[in-house]
Amino acid sequence: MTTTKSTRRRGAAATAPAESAATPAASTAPAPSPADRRALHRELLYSMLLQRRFEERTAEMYAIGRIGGFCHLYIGQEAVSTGIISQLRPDDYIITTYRDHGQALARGMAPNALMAELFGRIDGCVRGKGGSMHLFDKALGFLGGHGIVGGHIPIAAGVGFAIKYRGGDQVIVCFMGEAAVNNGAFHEALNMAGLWKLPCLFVIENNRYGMGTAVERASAINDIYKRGASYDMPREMVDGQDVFAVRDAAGRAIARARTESMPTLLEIRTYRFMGHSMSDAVSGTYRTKEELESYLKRDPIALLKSRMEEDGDLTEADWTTMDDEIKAIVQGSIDFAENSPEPPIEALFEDVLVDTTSD
Amino acid sequence: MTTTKSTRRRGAAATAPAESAATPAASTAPAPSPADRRALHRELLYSMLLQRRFEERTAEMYAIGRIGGFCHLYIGQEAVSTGIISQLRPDDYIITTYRDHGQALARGMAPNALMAELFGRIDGCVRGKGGSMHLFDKALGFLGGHGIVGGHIPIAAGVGFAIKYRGGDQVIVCFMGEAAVNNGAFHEALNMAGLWKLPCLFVIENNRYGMGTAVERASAINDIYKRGASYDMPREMVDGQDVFAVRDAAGRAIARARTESMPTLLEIRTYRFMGHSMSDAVSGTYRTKEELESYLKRDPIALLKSRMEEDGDLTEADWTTMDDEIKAIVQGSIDFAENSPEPPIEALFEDVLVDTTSD
Amino acid sequence: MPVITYREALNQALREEMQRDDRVFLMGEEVAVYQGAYKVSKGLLQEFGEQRVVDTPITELGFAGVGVGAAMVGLRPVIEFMTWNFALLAIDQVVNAAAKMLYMTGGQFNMPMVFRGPNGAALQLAAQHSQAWESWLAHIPGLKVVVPGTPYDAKGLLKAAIRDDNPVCFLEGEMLYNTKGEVPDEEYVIPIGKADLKREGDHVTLITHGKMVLVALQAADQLAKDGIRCDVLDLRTVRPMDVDAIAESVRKTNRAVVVEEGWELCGVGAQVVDYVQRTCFDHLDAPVLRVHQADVPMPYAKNLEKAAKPDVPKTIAAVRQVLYLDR
Amino acid sequence: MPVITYREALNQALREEMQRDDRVFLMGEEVAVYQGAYKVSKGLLQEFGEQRVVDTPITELGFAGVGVGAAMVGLRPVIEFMTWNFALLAIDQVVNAAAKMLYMTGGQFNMPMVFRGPNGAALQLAAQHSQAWESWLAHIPGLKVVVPGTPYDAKGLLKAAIRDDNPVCFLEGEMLYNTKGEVPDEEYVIPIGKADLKREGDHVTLITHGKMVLVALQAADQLAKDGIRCDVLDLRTVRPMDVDAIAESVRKTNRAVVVEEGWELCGVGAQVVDYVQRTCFDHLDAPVLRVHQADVPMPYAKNLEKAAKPDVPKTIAAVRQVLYLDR
Ligand SMILES: Cc1ncc(C[n+]2csc(CCOP(=O)(O)OP(=O)(O)O)c2C)c(N)n1
Ligand SMILES: Cc1ncc(C[n+]2csc(CCOP(=O)(O)OP(=O)(O)O)c2C)c(N)n1
Ligand SMILES: [Mg+2]
Ligand SMILES: [Mg+2]
Repeated sequence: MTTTKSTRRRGAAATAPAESAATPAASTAPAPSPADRRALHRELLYSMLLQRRFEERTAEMYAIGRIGGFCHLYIGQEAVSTGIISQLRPDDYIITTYRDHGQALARGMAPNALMAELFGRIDGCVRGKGGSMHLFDKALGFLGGHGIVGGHIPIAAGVGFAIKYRGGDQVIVCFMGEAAVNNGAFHEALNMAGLWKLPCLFVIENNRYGMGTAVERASAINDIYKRGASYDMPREMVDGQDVFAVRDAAGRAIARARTESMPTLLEIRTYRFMGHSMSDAVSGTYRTKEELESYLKRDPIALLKSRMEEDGDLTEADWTTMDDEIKAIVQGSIDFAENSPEPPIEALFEDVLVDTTSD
Repeated sequence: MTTTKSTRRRGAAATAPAESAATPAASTAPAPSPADRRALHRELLYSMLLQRRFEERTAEMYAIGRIGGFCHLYIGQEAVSTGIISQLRPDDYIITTYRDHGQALARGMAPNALMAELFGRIDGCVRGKGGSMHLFDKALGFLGGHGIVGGHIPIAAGVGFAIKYRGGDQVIVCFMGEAAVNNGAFHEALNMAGLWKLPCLFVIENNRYGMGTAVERASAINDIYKRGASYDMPREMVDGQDVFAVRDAAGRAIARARTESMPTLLEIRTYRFMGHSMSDAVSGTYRTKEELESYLKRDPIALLKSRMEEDGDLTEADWTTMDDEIKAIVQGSIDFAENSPEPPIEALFEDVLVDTTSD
Repeated sequence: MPVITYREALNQALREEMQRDDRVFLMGEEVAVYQGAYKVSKGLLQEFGEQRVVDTPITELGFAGVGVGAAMVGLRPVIEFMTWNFALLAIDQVVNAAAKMLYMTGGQFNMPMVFRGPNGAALQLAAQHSQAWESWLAHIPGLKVVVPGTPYDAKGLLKAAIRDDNPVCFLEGEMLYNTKGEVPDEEYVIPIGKADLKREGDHVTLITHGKMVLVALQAADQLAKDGIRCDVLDLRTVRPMDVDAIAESVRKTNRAVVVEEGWELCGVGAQVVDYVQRTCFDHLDAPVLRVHQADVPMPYAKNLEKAAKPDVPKTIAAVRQVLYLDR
Repeated sequence: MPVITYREALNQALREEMQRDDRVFLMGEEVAVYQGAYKVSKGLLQEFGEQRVVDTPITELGFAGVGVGAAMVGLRPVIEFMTWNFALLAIDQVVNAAAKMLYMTGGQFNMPMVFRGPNGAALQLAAQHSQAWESWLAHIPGLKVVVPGTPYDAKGLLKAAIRDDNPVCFLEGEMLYNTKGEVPDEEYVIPIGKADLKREGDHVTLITHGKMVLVALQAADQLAKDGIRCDVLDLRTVRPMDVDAIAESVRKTNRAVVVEEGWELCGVGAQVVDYVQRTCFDHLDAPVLRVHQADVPMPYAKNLEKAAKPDVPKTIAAVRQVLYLDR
């Protein structure tokens, strides 16, 4: 049974909320040893590239009907998941939306379990019950995978509440799209998190569009991070194509949450390179080819790759080795998923209720 | 049929939002002629005193069982209703909460119809169907009387939308308690009003408590008007015991709405002199007698009365005459309500659906 | 007669009613620039402009309330929920504002508005995106609840819903949008509250609505091969429900099966059973049986989803059972 | 045995379970400083502190979600809705998060939490504050829905609900809080899902739950004076429903009347009728009748409200009708 400690500082005087980065903050990464740096940067690159290659194949598998339902790709936003999650401890928590492949992989979900889930097979991370939008992994503190826009934000506050209730120093990161901030659930959750000083990091992945609606057609203000002011919450805008900028901002916010139980609102400016979901054209109705192309120039993986090349941390051979390794892993996940059986029909009636109590 | 004019300036460049009154704005009423001033001030006094006397008798009638259900008194806040509503045109709209007697009277609802409604009689403003929380009067543009905290705020935005849709220059005033601002409905509505520049005046009657919860235990920030910044909306804090201060701020906001279709958020600091509803003690559990007494010193009616006395606009005899007249009207409303029949039983099944169409 | 899709039929209804009455406007997520998440509003922004075809932020509660406010002062909003799944967030406005406004105001403010969008499961959208809400909505006095199953009904009933001075919940089907049927060129309006006997038979009555109309008709086709003749009664509206039509058919066939998309407990089917046993007690030769979704949240896996959904084989099995052909 | 109120019984259950397990906490509007809008949580703040008895802003959607999050990581939240009327704002969290979490996560995350508060009409609270929601909640797989009618059941079932590892919706009655009954000093827990035969008779079965248990018992008392003997079956839980107990009683009496507080269409009563006609088809001597709220939003005027509510005379009339004593 959990022991309750009264370490929640409800109503405690807040440290003055910071508002920073009227223009996206540039990277201020400290200088580690070259070997450490190299190892770290390779790790970041690996994480991002795994997401990219995994989703490229996901799109293929969708096209041939192996994957069904809604499927939202993360391609273009990988620096956000990797930058944030690389700063977490294993016992921290993550919660996100239906656009969840990237964060799941960045957190270490097995590609096999993920692909099998997309295929709707019994070895999927949730036994084929959830599909693309509902990835969960309890062992990783990966709390989903939610399909109702805004719905997971109060849940994140609840996890923050529980952390404080138990007197722990874990942190919960809540990823959301920029369109979710207009929803009442965002407001109610952030007000409570600000009021009760919960150890939450709210990450807005501002990829400019909620489906076909540009941010300025949905939000009364364009600098979304400024909404943190209403919740007495430190807030910051960050360049989401620069994994180092993301990492830095995440580091500051996570430290604040861990040591001061202070929530933070990060607006991370990024872009999705694909359509909203598989049925949405990459450009056309609501965004131009030119706009897309201008953003493609700031591919987060390409940016990191050239930075590493400049630093002498990555040769073309290194790259190819890593890429081949990842591609093999992804192919392996497809093979694994193909061979995983469909759930048995009895599973239909499983997991509706448990028959346990706290006795 | 309504003619649609395209005067909505969606996405039009907003005038720079003003944030004012870090301390409540004092009155800056211009100087009219003494006779005009006297007439206006008597009107304001009359309006406020009618609300006060009406509700004092309402409390009595509740105590002897003539009125049932929930009943929320407005006593102490009369400068807000009167100050705002005295600036409206007859074709403007008002919408409010369950704490609605004050605004209804200030808008000119007949005391007879109001008291009969509280009594649940057929001559009530809504035929005995609504009671205290659901006062409506279509002819006065009085759109209720709503019982779900926050629920009426999007409805107000909808009225603003309709005004703009029709190309009119009316204004909708939406009254709410300070506890409603934490609700998702507030956020969603204000974002749309700010985004679409709707002619809405959102009036927060900050009486310090939502039931037994003090504002600082419910809202992450104490200066609630600052939330307007998230919605690109001019915002102001106002002394709610000073009817002139309220009138001035209302005048500015209404002009902005009427001529520029610009919404405003006003936080009006006031206090309720009675309990939350009839079952709630005036002080005790959540607020002290001392606090109450300190606020009672700033009774909005007493403040206006002494101002008028100072100005030589009101003698003791004038006051007594006015008070007697009002008391007689209120007594008349009680007699009227007593004599009004209960609704016929057939009324139970009336007003569920209409059988008309637009043909 | 022209054959068009259910989607086109809805689009025509919206276009015609917006042409007819400039108080009618369409509001919701992605209805304008994107041309509708399911393209039901295709071309309307271009024809009617951004004032009358309005994209909203993702604020179901908020824009449902905007619709209520606009209706209070005389406009005739059509509020689109991208799907009815998301309408749970707005249900307070539907129930506590729209459905009760006329009553609470003693008849002063009617609510000439429509809430519409796709309802129920599509394909592999999993638990949060695959729910049929007509049973909930039918529970609420003050609403009308329309659930058309064919392009013809969709058009005629949407026009009726937009002209109705009451709040109408209009439930479409993502899986129906591409289905085709005959729709006349001439204007027509179908009265709300009237069931439609889609097929005549005398052995058993299939009572159904919405997406399940097609399932029931297919089941009836197959049963006909075994000489079993079904009345297929399409309710079309589940509030009010056409009790007379139900009773008339069951008194003829003496047996009934109710087929619905949603869950069992307190479903529309339960209400139909209640009406049937009250009005046809002495006529019934067998208990009324029901076909519905399995009593579980919708799973993602294709095979489980199929097993969860009501379908033709399950309907046939129920019919054979009420005929005591199988046990 | 001590005689205490329903309110005290609930208070005892909360206190005992909070003492027993420090993962249990109570959260909602006015539960702490104000001691509960209806004083159900009286004294709990003083005993357990502000960490475990938590006042929230007026954010039903938000704090219901906070409960879901806390439950995901192992706490056992008791979320109080000041009334279930306001829970409409939170219903997305109840349905789309709490009820589906176990399923969507393939069994990884159970939801050991309770949503509780008063349900249904009190006195003259009018349309927006007088609604009974058990029929909606019973529709949803993944929930348990408990509706106790007596102090004894309230205490034993709330303790069971708090210990249950599933999301339980617990519906109380403002009009019940002051009612009294025997509650033993010793600890006891009542299993969720079991109906209770509150009175035995052999002429007719009254099937009911929640606030209507008292109404049914009073009706049975009065009917007894005319020699009419009723089984009064209190469902206590409407999801899952105790179908066996229903069938057993109706097979004995051959007649049934269902009494419920809420609206007719797709109500709990409709579901009971469905079960009865399926399980007791050959035993029924009359159609099952239902007593429920008039199909209108609740009016304020005292006389109209009384006319709208199900009550003893309406119940007696229905019983006499199924006995063919009146027509
Ligand atoms: C409450 C709700 N309304 C609508 C939808 C449909 N929908 C799914 S994603 C989406 C856009 C969300 O945009 P954003 O929050 O910016 O996230 P992104 O997809 O860009 O990652 C919409 C409208 C939904 N899932 N939930
Ligand atoms: C959604 C909802 N939750 C809870 C309630 C119960 N309730 C009624 S009034 C009230 C307090 C509101 O406070 P505030 O907004 O400050 O207005 P005031 O009563 O002070 O005028 C509460 C909690 C309600 N009516 N609606
Ligand atoms: Mg986005
Ligand atoms: Mg207040």
